[in-house]
Amino acid sequence: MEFLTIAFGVVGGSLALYVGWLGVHQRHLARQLHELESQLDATTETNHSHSQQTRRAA
Amino acid sequence: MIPLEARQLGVAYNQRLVLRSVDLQIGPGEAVALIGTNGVGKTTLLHCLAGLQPCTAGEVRWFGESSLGQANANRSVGLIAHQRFLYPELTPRENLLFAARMYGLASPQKKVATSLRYAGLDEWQHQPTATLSHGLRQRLAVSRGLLHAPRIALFDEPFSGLDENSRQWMSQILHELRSRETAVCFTTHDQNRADSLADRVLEIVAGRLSERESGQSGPSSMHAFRPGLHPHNERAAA
Amino acid sequence: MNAVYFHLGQWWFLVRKDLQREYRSRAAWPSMALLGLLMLMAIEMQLDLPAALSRQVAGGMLWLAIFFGGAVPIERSFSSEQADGCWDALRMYPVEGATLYLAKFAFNFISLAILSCVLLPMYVVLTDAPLLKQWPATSLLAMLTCASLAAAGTLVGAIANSLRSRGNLVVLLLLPLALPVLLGASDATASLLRGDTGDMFGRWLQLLAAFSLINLTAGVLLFDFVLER
Amino acid sequence: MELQKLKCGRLEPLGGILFAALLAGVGFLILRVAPAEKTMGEVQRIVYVHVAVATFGMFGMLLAAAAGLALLVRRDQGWDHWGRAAAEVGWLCSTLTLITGSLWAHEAWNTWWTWEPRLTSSLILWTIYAGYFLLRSSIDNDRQQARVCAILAIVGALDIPIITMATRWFRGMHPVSPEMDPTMRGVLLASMVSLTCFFAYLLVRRSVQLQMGHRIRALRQRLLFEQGVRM
Repeated sequence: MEFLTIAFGVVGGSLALYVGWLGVHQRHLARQLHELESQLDATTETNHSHSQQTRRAA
Repeated sequence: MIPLEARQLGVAYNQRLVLRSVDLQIGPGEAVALIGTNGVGKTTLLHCLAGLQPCTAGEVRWFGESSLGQANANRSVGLIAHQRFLYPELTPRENLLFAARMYGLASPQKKVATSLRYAGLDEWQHQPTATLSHGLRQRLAVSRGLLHAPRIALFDEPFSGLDENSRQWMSQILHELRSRETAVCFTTHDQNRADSLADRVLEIVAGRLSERESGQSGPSSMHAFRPGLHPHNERAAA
Repeated sequence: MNAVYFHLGQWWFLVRKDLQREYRSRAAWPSMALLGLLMLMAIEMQLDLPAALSRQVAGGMLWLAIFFGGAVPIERSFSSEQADGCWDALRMYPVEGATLYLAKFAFNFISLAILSCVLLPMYVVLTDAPLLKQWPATSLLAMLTCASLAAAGTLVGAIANSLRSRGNLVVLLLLPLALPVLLGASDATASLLRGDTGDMFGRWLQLLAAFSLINLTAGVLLFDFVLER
Repeated sequence: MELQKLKCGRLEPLGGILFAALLAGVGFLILRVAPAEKTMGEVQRIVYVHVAVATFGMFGMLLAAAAGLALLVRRDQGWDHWGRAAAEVGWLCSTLTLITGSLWAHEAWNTWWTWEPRLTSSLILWTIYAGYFLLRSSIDNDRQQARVCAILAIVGALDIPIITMATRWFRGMHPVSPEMDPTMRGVLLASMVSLTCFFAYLLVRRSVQLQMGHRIRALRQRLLFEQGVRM
């Protein structure tokens, strides 16, 4: 019987490991994506106002 | 129809911006010189114009058609780059014959013979290219690049490392190309060489092209030689 | 019709250029033959099995030696183009990817054929296996194996060449793909040694022919994508 | 290939629960419902998982090749994520095939490895996957990496029929198709279907992740250009 436990343990364990890693990696990516999007809005923000000033100054 | 045109050309190498947005137009018979210190992206720009390297943003057009994945457009483009595009084991004559056959030129033997004579490589034509001197190899590379009479000619530092009469020969080549309505673009460090040979002289600074009237050989050539100062941090110093 | 002649001409001059360069620089073929010979000898030396068994095992080793020896010219046929930026020059010429692939295939096939001409007699000398008695069958087997290795090797060589990393990726990428070929060749050699060139031998030859045809078509169709940078 | 609209956040727990239940059900089927095989006894139960995992191992390479072909034809970078996700899940299954295969070999013929056709072809396929990911890691330019790996996947997939034939004739082994009574066949079918769906689900989630990674790199580049404009 212990053969089956080893076999199913290995298969189940590695699948669970992979699914777990997927979950963790997903959250990490989501956070990075969120950060970048807010950073990008900020820079386009400043660029926009920056170019307006130069237009007004010219 | 404009032979060579670049629209908002942008190139970024893994998070480093080399060219920001370059707009360039070269008409038939017009010669444009690109100057700029080392590593500012002159060679990258030339490779993009020649279609060797895909650009991250914007596009390159040859006679109005975009250069993306265009094999036959290569017949109209001639590139003479730092790398010689020559086979060291083959002799000059064999190198040119190979290029002529790849382009499928008519009567290749005759064309190669005249091209060799014109480049003054007659007595070296049967020895391996590896044994030729730097100047001779540069002449051979130029002859190979112009063998198929391209209508757009791109030169990367054509004058570097040449002796006096090779330089004369090079200038003569450029003049002849312009008389044959070829769009010429070459990069160089040498300011007065650029002024004497080109209609327009453009400088690459911080990834952008800025017009510079030819003949103004004043301060810019001086600070260009200040060792170690890269244009980016030059702004901080000025 | 003259378009075909044009492509054929281009193909021939590409092959001629490669052969000329190889003849003059003699960079790939000597080292390829030496590597193959060394592998073959190293294996023969340790095998003190009874004659029949050692022939069986050595049959497999012969093709392995041809594979590793053959990887040298396959890798060099592309890395030698990098020397003076000639790979970019080839991409600047109006040459079809398929022509370039078939030219490199021809060069690699010739190199592998030369290598097997060197290693097969040496194998017969070392194990006095009766291969040369049925030399038509042996040469057909050798030709098909070389064609398969060259077909897959040329595509993999071009892929490995377009990367910056200098490690010898060709062997690492080619061996998994070529394992069925090596399996087939060694099994066919074993049945050849047993003297029966019956159905099993014929089936292995069909498999090798199928492998080289598949890889040739894949190479011809996909080579343009390898050229793009 | 805008998959973000899938709103993976909401789908996550739903998918997870569904598949956990499905796998538990199949496990129950395999361990309890299926009759023990006459000669092999309990050990034979591993065959249900082994067959399912082996097929998806091979299927992964075919999917990667199909995605690669789509990438080359349509020049749309989105397909690269599908190709890579398929190859990754395929490699995982191929590894599991080898493990369960050698475990079974150890029980059935008490050697850790035999050159039995299916095991040999899985091993060869495993090395092709290894080559694929070696190639993935040695190119940094995204577009070239996608193109080159697509080509290797296609050549690898074309190799599969050759591999199966070669391994079958090798050593003259002729596959004996195990005669199974109906319940066993039913359980085999159930485990095949459910495991394939589970792997497909993993594949989709992994591909969505790769897409997010690609978007992050694109946003970083745009950020570079935006900051560049001001400098």
